[in-house]
Amino acid sequence: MSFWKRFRTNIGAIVGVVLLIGVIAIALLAPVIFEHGPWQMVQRPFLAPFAVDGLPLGTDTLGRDVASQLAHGARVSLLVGLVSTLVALLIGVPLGALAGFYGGYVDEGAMRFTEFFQTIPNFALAIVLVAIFEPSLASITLAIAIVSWPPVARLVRAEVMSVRKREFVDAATLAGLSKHRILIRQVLPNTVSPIIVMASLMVATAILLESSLSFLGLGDPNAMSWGYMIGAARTVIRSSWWLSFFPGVAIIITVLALNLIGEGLNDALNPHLSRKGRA
Amino acid sequence: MSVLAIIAARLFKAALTLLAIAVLNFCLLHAAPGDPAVVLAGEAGAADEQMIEQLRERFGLDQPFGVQLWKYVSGVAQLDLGYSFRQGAPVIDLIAERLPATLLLTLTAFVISLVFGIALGVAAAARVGKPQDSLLTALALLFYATPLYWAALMAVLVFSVWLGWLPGFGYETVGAGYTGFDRALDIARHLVLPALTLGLFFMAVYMRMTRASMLEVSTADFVKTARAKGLSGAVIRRRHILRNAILPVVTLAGLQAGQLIGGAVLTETVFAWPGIGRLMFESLAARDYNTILGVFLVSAAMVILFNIVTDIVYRLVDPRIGARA
Amino acid sequence: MSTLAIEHLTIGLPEGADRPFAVEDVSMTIDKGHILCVVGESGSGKSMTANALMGLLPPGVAVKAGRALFEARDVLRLPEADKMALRGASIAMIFQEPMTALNPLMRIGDQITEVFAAHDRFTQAERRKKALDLIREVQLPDPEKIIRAYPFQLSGGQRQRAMIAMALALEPKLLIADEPTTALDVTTQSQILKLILDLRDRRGMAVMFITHDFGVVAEIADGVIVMREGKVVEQGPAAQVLNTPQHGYTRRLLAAIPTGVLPERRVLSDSPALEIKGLRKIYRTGGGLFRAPREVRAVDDVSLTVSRGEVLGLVGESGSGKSTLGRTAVRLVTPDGGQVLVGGTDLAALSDEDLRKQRHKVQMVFQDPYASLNPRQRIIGAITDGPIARGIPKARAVARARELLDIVGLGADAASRFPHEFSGGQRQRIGIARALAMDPELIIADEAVSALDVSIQAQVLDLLRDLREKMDLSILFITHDLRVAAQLCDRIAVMQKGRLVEIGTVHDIFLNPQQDYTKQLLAAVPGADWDNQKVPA
Amino acid sequence: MKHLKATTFLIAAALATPLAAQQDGGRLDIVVQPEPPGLMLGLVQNGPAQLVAGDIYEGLLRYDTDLNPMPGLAESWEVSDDGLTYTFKLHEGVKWHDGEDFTADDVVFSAGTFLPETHARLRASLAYVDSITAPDPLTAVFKLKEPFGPFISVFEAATMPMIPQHIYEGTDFANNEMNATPIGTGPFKFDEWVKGSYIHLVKNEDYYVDGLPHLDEVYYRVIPDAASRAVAFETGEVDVLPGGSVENWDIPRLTEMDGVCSTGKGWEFFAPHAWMWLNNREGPMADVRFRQAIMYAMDREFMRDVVWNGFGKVPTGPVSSVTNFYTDDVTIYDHDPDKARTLLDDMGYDGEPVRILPLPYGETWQRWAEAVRQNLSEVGINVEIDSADVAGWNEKTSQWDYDMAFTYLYQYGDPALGVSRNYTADRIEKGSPWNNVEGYNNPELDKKWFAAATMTSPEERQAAYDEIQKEIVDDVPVAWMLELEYPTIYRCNVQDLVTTGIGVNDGPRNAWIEE
Repeated sequence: MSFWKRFRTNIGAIVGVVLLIGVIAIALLAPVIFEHGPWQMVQRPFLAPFAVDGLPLGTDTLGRDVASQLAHGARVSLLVGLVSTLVALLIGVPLGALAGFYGGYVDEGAMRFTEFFQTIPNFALAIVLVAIFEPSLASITLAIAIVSWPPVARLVRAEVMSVRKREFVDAATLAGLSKHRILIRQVLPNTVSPIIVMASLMVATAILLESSLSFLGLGDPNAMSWGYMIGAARTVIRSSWWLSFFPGVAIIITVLALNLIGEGLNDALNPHLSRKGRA
Repeated sequence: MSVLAIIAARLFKAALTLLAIAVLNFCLLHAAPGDPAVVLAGEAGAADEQMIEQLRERFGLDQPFGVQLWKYVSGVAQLDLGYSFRQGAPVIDLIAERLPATLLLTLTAFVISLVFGIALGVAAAARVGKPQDSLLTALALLFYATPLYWAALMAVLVFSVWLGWLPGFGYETVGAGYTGFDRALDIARHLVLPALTLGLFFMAVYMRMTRASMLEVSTADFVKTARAKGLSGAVIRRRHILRNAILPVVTLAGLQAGQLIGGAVLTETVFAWPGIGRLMFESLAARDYNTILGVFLVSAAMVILFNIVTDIVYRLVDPRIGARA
Repeated sequence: MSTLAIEHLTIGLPEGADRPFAVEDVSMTIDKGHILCVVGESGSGKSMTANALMGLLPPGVAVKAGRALFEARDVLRLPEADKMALRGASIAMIFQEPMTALNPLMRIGDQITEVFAAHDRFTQAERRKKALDLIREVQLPDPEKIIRAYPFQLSGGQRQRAMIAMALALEPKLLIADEPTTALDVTTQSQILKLILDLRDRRGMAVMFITHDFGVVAEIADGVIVMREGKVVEQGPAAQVLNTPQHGYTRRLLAAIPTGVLPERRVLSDSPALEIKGLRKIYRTGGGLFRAPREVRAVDDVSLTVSRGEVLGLVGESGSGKSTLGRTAVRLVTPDGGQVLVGGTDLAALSDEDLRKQRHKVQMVFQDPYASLNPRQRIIGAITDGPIARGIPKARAVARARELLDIVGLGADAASRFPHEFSGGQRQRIGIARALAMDPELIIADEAVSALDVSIQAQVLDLLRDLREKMDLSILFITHDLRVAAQLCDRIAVMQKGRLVEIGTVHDIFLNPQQDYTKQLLAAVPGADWDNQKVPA
Repeated sequence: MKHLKATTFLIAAALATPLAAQQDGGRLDIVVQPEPPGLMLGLVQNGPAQLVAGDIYEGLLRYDTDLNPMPGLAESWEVSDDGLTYTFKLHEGVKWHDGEDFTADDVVFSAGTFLPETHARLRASLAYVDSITAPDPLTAVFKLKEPFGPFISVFEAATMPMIPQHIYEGTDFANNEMNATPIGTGPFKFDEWVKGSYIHLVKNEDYYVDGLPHLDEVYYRVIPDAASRAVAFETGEVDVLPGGSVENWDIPRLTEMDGVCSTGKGWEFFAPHAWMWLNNREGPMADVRFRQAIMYAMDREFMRDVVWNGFGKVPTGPVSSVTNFYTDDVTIYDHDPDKARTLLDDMGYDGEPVRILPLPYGETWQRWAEAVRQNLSEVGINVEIDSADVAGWNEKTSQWDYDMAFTYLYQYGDPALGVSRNYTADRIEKGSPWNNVEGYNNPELDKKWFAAATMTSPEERQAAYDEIQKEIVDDVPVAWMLELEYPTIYRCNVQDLVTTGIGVNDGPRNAWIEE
């Protein structure tokens, strides 16, 4: 279909896809590429990049292989990003859909609830949640999901409201279909494109959030992640810049890739807007 | 409906929201493992049952949960945020002491990000498709993808340590005895790095938004009308496109106030900025419930304030809203 | 001497478009004080031509050949600065959508004086005075108030007048009007047309009037150019083109226009398909803690009956409540009072669950062919959803759907395709098939042909007429266009501001209207005096 | 005859350095981390509070780096031969910061009324006290019920700070408004506390030791981020980094800078001793072979070198090598993974996972836990790192919800004050993270601990503690990790900063800045 055609012509999106595939490949193949695990102390600490053969990115404060940490960190960052986005969608989509579709008190209630969550500074809430549930991949993922669903709910609500006004929904009502069926079969499929676009951007934001939490020492101590690496290395940033530099770059690349893909998807899925965007 | 009436209605709603936040967070925090009495006793260097019991009694932790909740919420309703036993001071005093720093930081970052974001967005949109546009867009994407704390670390490293241009942390030069303008200048110098790092991300957000919005509006019919009138490109951009394009950006900016204040926690930590974000983070580790709750309430109030302000700005810019309401 | 002479204009489309040229080898002249109507259906290139003159072509679209001489200069090849000076001063333009063509955030006065500022004329005080004069000239009420008003405070017609005031500000020699009345109600349209004629007479400017409506052409044109797919198919003086069209396409277009000629009377059955009794619907907007809500009586105590096999036309301008009535009749909107009796059942009184079971009795054909089909659902699904929900076995529903697709002229193989593969007219056929699949007692067609080009419109009307005969359909046909109503309906009901003004047979309404409002409506129909039945088919 | 422990110590401190070289004036910026919860030393005694309030409040005695008592508010003192009567002669002309006189009544109020209510650690020592009296305004007498060997070590400022009776008598101590503006007798007065930023102390012009203090003012700077603290020192914003204010990795870089000095002294009184609580109650840790295996599995030298950048000393047992009555005549646990594996095989360890709870005090401790996990996993022990913030750590350790938990504790110069509390069965009390958290129960050894505390002769005590150490080390109730060494980093022009066993805590008293 023309979706791929449009997506393919977007250089940024292609760059994003290539970068992301690279990151995913590294994440998947980490145990194959690196004989040492991310926690294994293999050499003197604070070795600079390329100082010793086989340690292209040097070693960290305990003499662990930074390259291996980076690769294993990709797994955690991507996993947290994906799962938390999924959970956020699971909260936000139904809530937004119900609010937008049924309107009235349902809408009022759902939107108050959403506003309420948007009023609490989200990062602060995430910190408190993680601290309370104690840092673990599960609690971090959940906390990120809890602070990121409100925009989803708002988006879905707005989309559903606009789709709901379209005449084919009236037609379905006249066909005697039940409200639920109309919402699920007729309305929701038409809100998928913007949700996909938003989801791709949310994965990026979630990766940033996870790294920020880890940086503050609220990461899962048993999971090597990029934020953990930066947090662990920030005290030695003066003497061993590479320890915080490489994970920082890894985050930037991944988040950038996801953003590029998100924009590409946006352009390709909403061609009407994209033409305006480039006009 | 007059602006005043709207503000009154919004404030009423805000009060309800804040009360709800008080209740929810109170429950949340009390679900947390870690007993403030134990922590405080622990910090004393030695603790025994007697001391912990004493502390619990003082904190009111020996009372049933419902009683504690009721006491807290009814206190909040009377603007009493409780007492921080760890800091030995009323929470409202602690926050009042720190709030100006946070307000200064977030407002400056907000203004910087909004002004520069919009300016750059306009500049990029005006040169759409040209190398300058690509450069600005790429920069925005880069800022957008850069972790806030990482940017902060790098900024301190470069501007404070290597170049020595700006102080890398703190709110003002301690004990320098500056007054009046000198003090303001001193604080301003300290403000530069934290406000810039905090603002950078949001600047990128607003820039992208402004650019997209400008391009969207520039295809509107009334822009064609303006061109048909013989207006020059610059006039059309300024008078017609920008004013309309800015509205969604203002809305977004208001909605993101919460994120901005959340981001202040990170910035305040890296830059030793004595604001409420740091107060919260430090209080969390001590399970200083009342202080955390107080910070939550005050920052939520700030978010609401930002929202109301953007709302009013919106009304001022867009004549349709006030009349319709 | 002609004001404007376009010679061999060719405009190229960007790569990947459905054809290489938007406009191909078009030539025309407009004389001072003349109105040239450029007529064509959508995609004919008529707007592109105008945009090229103004230098307002969208990106990627460019003039490939030809020239346009205006005041002895080729306006197509002027430097941008000269074009800018020309725009608004010597050549002015007004657009189709009065709702979006004005900047919503600027006062009307500022938008007018802006023209003077752009061309650096007059002092501030003079500009204001001129603006007031212009507002007066376009017959807007209360100029002092209008000058301070924002666009949203004006009605559609008022906005179009404001647009015209702006266009006239610097006394242009040429006014380009791109479908300026298409979005307006018929009575407003006739006023605006009259205004343009007036201004032309008073100022002696040349007008290039772009339209798709031959009625409008008959009303105002001195000369006519008919375009189709970027090419001129016919041009000449208005009387000549209208009355003795040479080209087949022009003839087809003219023939497709609904006429004031009335169909034969038919004998109607006595048993009602739909009875509406004392129907009421009030919309409340706003309201809150501190103020009372605003009430709009969308449907105000309306009673009417549609007999079995009858087509009842429901005619009114926007805001008359005709669509609300239609939606209330199928109970997409729940009325505040009154009854909707279909086959003896009061739809208005049913519970949600019971209603769902009775839904099939009344079906609807919608206005917007693009919004009325779910873009993510295959055609077969759209048609069979209802019958299957009613309990009809899937196989039977599918077979029936294919049959119906055949009947509406699409062919059974359309079933497995998606909506975007069909044109607007085809989609309306699908919509009709969908309604028929439910075996309804009544079909409500809500502006079902309004969004279609005139030739397509004619085809769909033919289909409906055909089905009415074959299937003995009862139809409530809602439209703003009296001419369309006249073609299909047995009786016509006229609504205004929520009330039923007049109801009667087509012949009664057209030949012997009782109410003033009905008379106004009839008088406002463009080209009412001109009868295309004289045109040889 | 009464044994005179020390008398004419009056000017000893002043004589330690040549008078001519000392210069008055100047300001010192010292990092304090984290921000203390309060400065009323009678109520709050955590490290940061001690650091700052140590300049405001004073005790009767001070202690040198060999833990010998020196004059503080008491200019001389006597201990009776039976070890039951301690008589203190107070300095003349001492005034509280608000101008009131300091008298023996204040001593009676502090040790007899105020501190027993608020100071849990001191309360244990005060249990031995029979009476406190003030025969005259300059004499205070402590009478004990039975001899208590380490009693002479409890008069340090943070252990028994002197509290102004005229302010606190008859009030609710914890909620007294004056807690916010502490009044002491020390060399510096409280001036201002900008929360989250700094605490400002100014010179006490009326200080009772002539010529002291030299400095005009002291700023304690609150900088929450370790990296920023290092930057602050580099850019000259602060002059002193007390031990533990920067991560160990930064120390070599900072000390290599021009004009920067460092010292490991000033921690002798505290002798911070780090270990992992091993929960003796349940799981594999209940088996002594498992606990020994842990000791053999860990390469503690390596951890010291890598995690602590070479600072500190690998301990031999519960008593720090700088604390009194230490011995190294015990079983030494070297890094021996094979031995560890053998022990694990012996006990039939089935791979049951154990959790490590690191101390949430910064990156070093986190890395330490990771290194331990790595070491233990190499001998086949399955380890997961648990995580908790300060509050969570307190909760988990005091509620015994852990398998292995890092901690460190001060020893206060004497095993009876700072060591036995972690090993005797009577100190197994839920709710506190500072007692016998591991649940070690050895009645035989308990008797020996109690006996050693009440002996009066130092030689007898040494013998008793030698025996205790030898026995307990074989039992491995906890895994001793490191005698922490926290170097104090400061600019070399700051003189006489660290002269006592509590280091910077009372350092500004004598410190001066060389132009």
